[in-house]
Amino acid sequence: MGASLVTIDNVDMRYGGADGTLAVSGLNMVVERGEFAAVVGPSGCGKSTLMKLVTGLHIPQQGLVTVAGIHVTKPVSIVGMAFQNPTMLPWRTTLDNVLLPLEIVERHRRRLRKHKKEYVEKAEHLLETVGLKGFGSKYPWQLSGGMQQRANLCRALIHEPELLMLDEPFGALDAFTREELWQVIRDLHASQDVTIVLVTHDLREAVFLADNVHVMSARPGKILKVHKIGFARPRDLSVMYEAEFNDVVQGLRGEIADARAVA
Amino acid sequence: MGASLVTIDNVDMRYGGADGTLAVSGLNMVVERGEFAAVVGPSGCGKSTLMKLVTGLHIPQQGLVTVAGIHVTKPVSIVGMAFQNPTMLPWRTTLDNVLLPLEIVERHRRRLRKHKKEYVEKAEHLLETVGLKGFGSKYPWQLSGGMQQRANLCRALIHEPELLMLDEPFGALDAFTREELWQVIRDLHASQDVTIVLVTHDLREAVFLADNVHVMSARPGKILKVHKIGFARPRDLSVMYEAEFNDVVQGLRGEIADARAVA
Amino acid sequence: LGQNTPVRFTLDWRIEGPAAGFMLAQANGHFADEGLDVTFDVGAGSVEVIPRVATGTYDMGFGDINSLIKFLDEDPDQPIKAIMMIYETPTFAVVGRRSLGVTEDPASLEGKTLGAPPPDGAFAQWPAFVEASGIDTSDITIESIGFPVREPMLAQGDVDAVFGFAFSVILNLKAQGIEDEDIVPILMADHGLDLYGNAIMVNTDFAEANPEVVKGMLRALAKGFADAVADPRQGAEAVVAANEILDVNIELERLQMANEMNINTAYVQENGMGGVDMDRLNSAIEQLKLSIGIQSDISAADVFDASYLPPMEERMLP
Amino acid sequence: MSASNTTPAPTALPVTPAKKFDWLPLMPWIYTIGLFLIWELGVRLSGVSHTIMPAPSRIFEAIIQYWGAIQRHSIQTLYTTSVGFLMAVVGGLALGLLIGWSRMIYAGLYPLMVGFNAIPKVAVVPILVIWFGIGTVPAILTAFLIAFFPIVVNVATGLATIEPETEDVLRALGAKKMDIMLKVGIPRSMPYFFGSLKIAITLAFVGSVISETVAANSGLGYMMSAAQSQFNVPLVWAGLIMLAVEGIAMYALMAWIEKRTTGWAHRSQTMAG
Amino acid sequence: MSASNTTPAPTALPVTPAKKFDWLPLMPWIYTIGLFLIWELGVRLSGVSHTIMPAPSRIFEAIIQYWGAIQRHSIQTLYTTSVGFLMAVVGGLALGLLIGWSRMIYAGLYPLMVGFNAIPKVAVVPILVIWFGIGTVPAILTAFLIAFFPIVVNVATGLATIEPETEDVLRALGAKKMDIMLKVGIPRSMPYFFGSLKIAITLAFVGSVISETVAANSGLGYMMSAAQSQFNVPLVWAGLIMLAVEGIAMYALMAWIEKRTTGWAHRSQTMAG
Ligand SMILES: Nc1ncnc2c1ncn2[C@@H]1O[C@H](COP(=O)(O)OP(=O)(O)OP(=O)(O)O)[C@@H](O)[C@H]1O
Ligand SMILES: Nc1ncnc2c1ncn2[C@@H]1O[C@H](COP(=O)(O)OP(=O)(O)OP(=O)(O)O)[C@@H](O)[C@H]1O
Ligand SMILES: [Mg+2]
Ligand SMILES: [Mg+2]
Repeated sequence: MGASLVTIDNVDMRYGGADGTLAVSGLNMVVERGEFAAVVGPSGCGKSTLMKLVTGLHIPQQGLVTVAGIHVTKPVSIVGMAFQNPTMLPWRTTLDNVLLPLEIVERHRRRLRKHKKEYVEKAEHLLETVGLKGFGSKYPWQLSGGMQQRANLCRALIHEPELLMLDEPFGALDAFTREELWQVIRDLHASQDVTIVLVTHDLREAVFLADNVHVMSARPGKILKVHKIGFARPRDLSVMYEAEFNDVVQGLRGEIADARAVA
Repeated sequence: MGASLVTIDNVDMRYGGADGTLAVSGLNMVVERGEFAAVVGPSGCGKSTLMKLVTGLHIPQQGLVTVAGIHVTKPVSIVGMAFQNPTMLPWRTTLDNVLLPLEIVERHRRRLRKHKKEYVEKAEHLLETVGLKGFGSKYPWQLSGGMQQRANLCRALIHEPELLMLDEPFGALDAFTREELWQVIRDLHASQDVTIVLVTHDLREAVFLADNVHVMSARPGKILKVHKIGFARPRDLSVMYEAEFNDVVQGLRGEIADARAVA
Repeated sequence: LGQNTPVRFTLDWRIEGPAAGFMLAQANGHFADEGLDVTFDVGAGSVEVIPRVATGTYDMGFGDINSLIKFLDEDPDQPIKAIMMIYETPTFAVVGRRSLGVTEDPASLEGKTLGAPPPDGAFAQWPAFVEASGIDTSDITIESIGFPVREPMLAQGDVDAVFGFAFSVILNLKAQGIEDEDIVPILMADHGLDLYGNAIMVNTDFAEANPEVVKGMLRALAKGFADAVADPRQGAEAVVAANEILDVNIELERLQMANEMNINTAYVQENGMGGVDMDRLNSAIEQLKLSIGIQSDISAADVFDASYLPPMEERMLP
Repeated sequence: MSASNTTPAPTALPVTPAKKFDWLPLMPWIYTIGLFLIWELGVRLSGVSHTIMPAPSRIFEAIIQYWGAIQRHSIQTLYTTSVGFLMAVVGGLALGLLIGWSRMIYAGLYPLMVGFNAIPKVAVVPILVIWFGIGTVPAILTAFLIAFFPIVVNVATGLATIEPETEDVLRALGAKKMDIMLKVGIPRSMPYFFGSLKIAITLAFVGSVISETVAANSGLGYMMSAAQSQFNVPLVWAGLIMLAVEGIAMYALMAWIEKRTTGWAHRSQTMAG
Repeated sequence: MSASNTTPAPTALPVTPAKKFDWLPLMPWIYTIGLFLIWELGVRLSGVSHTIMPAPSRIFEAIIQYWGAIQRHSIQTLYTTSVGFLMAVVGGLALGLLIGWSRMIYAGLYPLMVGFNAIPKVAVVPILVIWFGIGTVPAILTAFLIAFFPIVVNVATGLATIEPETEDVLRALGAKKMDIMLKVGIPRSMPYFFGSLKIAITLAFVGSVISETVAANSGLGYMMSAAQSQFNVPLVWAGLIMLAVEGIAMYALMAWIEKRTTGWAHRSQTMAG
């Protein structure tokens, strides 16, 4: 096993009892420590389910999920997760929502009271990075959809988790904001010892950011193929204008088309 | 005025009292009857606000919104709206959620009791069109994010409204599902006498579908420019591989980059 | 039988031993003989009866005449009058425990703590009793305690004596396990307080419209109470038949005490039950001016109407 | 590189936890029996007189001894309570919706209702008796009067806390306020409504018993006050136990309906888990 | 083609509706005065005696006449009620959280509590009096015992209906159940909690008055039962009115706290609009 941080071994996950929806079946996946993995696949194929399996929010009926070598039987505490729906707590301001993980995660909560100011500054800096400067005092329901999504991303990052699970974190953003955030995530991955799993529908996003792109089949989802993305890091946005980049993207496109057809 | 279905005239909209967020300012827009208008702009610029102004969910503090020649002072009943967040009612199955507009809109509610079966068939057909066959009996919280968004779209279409307002209806979908739905919407627009306003972050989507693409500035939002898209209808997906198509998209890209910079 | 005139009658309390007269009038067919179909509803105290009858919700009732005097003093226009006295002597009493230093002498109450339910009829007479017996109230403490805790608190020694009707307090104290010898009733009537007790009352509008019905009622009731005096055990059984959770022997004891102390008194033996001495009633009103603050110049005739009573020989108790 | 190219993970144990015995349905019994045991012991050890607080064994004796009367009175109370409760459900729902409907009605009526409900209903019973005589009617009305308020409050709170996003779905269709009430307001406030039913049913019992105490020839309230004036304390407690049993039975019914109706709202795994 | 290329729309009237008079703050007064007027008229026209149902004018006379006593007793009742209510808030919240905490406790304790609350508290007061003597303590305890249950039910309902999506946010961080309770459970159930406070405060008043009726030398319950036995019906009603006024005052306080605390939940425009 060595350095693999996440392993999913032959997992079946069915929602709602014996005759419920079989979301994923025979799912296998390995993410090495420090890797940037992207997961792509058709809508409803089980990507979010995969994310929740890894974080331990769901426990599979069959098969084994391990994170950092430990069999996942309850939520694991080393992850930061950005959910697909930005589920901000409506009774907290955006800033307080972003600070939430610090109140929970053992390592930070002890320091929080004393170093409150420092942490608030950090959160405000993070909000600024995603273009939400000055919105910390607003409630989440006073933000636009894309702004909520960005706050959601901040919440996943604030406590500097070892494993970052991002479920379509840029879906509601315009192309430019999105590209800016790609760079933020890229730099984060480069500068820190963090493992990232990213679910996305944007193949260019997947190829630009990831080391490996996992292609999922239609429901019940399993990994059909894993593409190793070879572009040298650090990658610049200009890499996307290279012909090779487009070839990889087109290759993936074709595969997803097949995946959909198969199902 | 002639055939313009929607006019927005010099509208200011501020949320939450005098010192709240000014979302749009000096907003002007005209949508002709039967037109397909797309609205693009940076995240948080006021696109959703614009949509809610047109449907009468918000009443502007300043300026005038008219729909079908009537000054909008309360929600108008001729629209179908797909909200950015698919706010499905959790106590209704997906099918019942889709049928909801029929229980409200005058024209249908009278017929509903008698022609229930016919309407249910129609809803099921619609669900099938968006790839949700067999999910009608599930509750919305049993669907994936993308599936909810597709159900949300069905709900906006079911009562065949004159004016269709779509707020990022395809954001959570993979490229293929998305392209399929583009074609669905395109055909709908071609075959019926419907006016469509589409908010999107996907410029290719905007150019492929729309007659006019309205580019909004950063917050407080106003329309910076309106692009007339000249491609002949009916448009095929292959139009996207034409050089001219890419030129238009790149042009728009540049403009949005400017719009962001200006703000 | 279906032709019988319906009469709605409200009792003062639940059906217990002292109500044997009503039950026997029913059980022995005295009402039926008068062509009456009487329904008895239980009451929530001998005061509550008065508004029930005054408003016409009930045609007749069994309630406290002292409260009726107060009621008519407040509003003389109310259509209600007493027409037949049942408790010729009320057993208003202060009941204490010998072990707590209370004796038959009212003066032994000085310095003691007395428990008093505010709605209690005996407590209402306290000022008149103080006046009549001449005790010094300066270091008497009066604690307001409800009926459900009256006897338990006395049994526990939280208070030294309580106000109430002698027979009910005595029996309840026995039920609490207090020895007979330890129970000391100080009857107010024995110390200068000369009042009447519960009487049959009628809604005067009803009486004017149905004088014969009212007369028939009183005849039947006189027979019923005579039956209860003659055969208390039958009376107790009739009561238990109506209220099956009771114990016949206890109700018998209760009935006998009521007969002895309230109903079949010396005066009644002589003059028959049901009537009043109007002078005595007037002097009672004088005493009430002190105790419950009668203000107007209400007189016995405003309260009691003897015209519906059967002749005296039909009212004699065995 | 294909997905099958995984390093062999620790042997894939199927996660089938040994089926544990399900204690849950037994819990009500365990708690109840536990309570009775502690009670029995407490009474025996402290030597409290049974005229103050009888031991459960003594109460059960009384239940057996007076079973005929207890049964009859229990059924009467169950009947008046159920009718009053049903009226409270209908009336409370209607009034709650009315209050939720208009801010003017809310502002005007709410304080009055709060004021009315701060008044002990026992003060109202004599008036009811004057209007309706004693017996079933005042008991039903008292049950109704005491039970409707929690329903009103919770339905009104449910309506007031609807998420505007959900409302907008209907508003955008040009829905009338009535439609929004019916399609969103009522379903959304159902969890609140069912919460309130649990409060209301217990209060309905209290109401009918209070009324029976003051004005009735039957019912547990009547029986208990009759027993009380006899200082038959074990019988009083037998009545109280019967009341509790009836209350629990009605609660179980409510809980069952709630489960079937508002399953969509009860999806939390952590809470009550 | 630029955006300014719009066909001239109908003259752009600024939408500034003529500022209408705000009736809202007046509504409670209008309703209250209306009620009193109807009451007064009803009594006068029907000619009901003031010993049965006094007219408001008569009640106000009594309030003025006995103001000294009324004031003293009102303060006593307000005091016992407030203390009992505060205990109920703390206890109810704690018990509600406990019940929300574990399905086992829920299953075991809930039915018992329902059973206990179906018992009229007036049956419990004598026991309290025997244990604690008469006066303030049993009044406070009765207020507490009667008022805590709605709080428990609503807090537990609030916890049970948390959206799992919200919970997952914390669960994904490896939060302990306690954390979820504190960070999601409690805030999420606050709207329910405040709803229940409105019910609880009225019940607390009922509780302390009942206890004062049975065993106290002061308080509105004592005053009313003393007045009742004197046929001073206007004074009884004066006591009831004072109770209502105190209830409304406490309600206003609750509503104010609610508004400040759970504004996030009260965003609906349609409802109560
Ligand atoms: N309910 C609200 N209360 C207060 N402010 C709001 C509210 N809704 C939106 N806003 C503010 O109005 C501005 C415009 O929001 P809007 O939702 O229209 O943006 P948008 O263009 O749809 O953005 P996105 O692409 O992210 O969905 C934002 O700054 C937002 O903070
Ligand atoms: N809570 C649930 N209860 C029952 N079924 C569920 C639940 N959540 C998801 N599913 C089902 O599981 C399948 C996979 O869902 P999942 O959310 O993992 O898809 P996804 O790949 O994330 O899709 P998308 O791209 O649309 O977000 C879907 O068919 C969905 O209906
Ligand atoms: Mg998903
Ligand atoms: Mg938006």
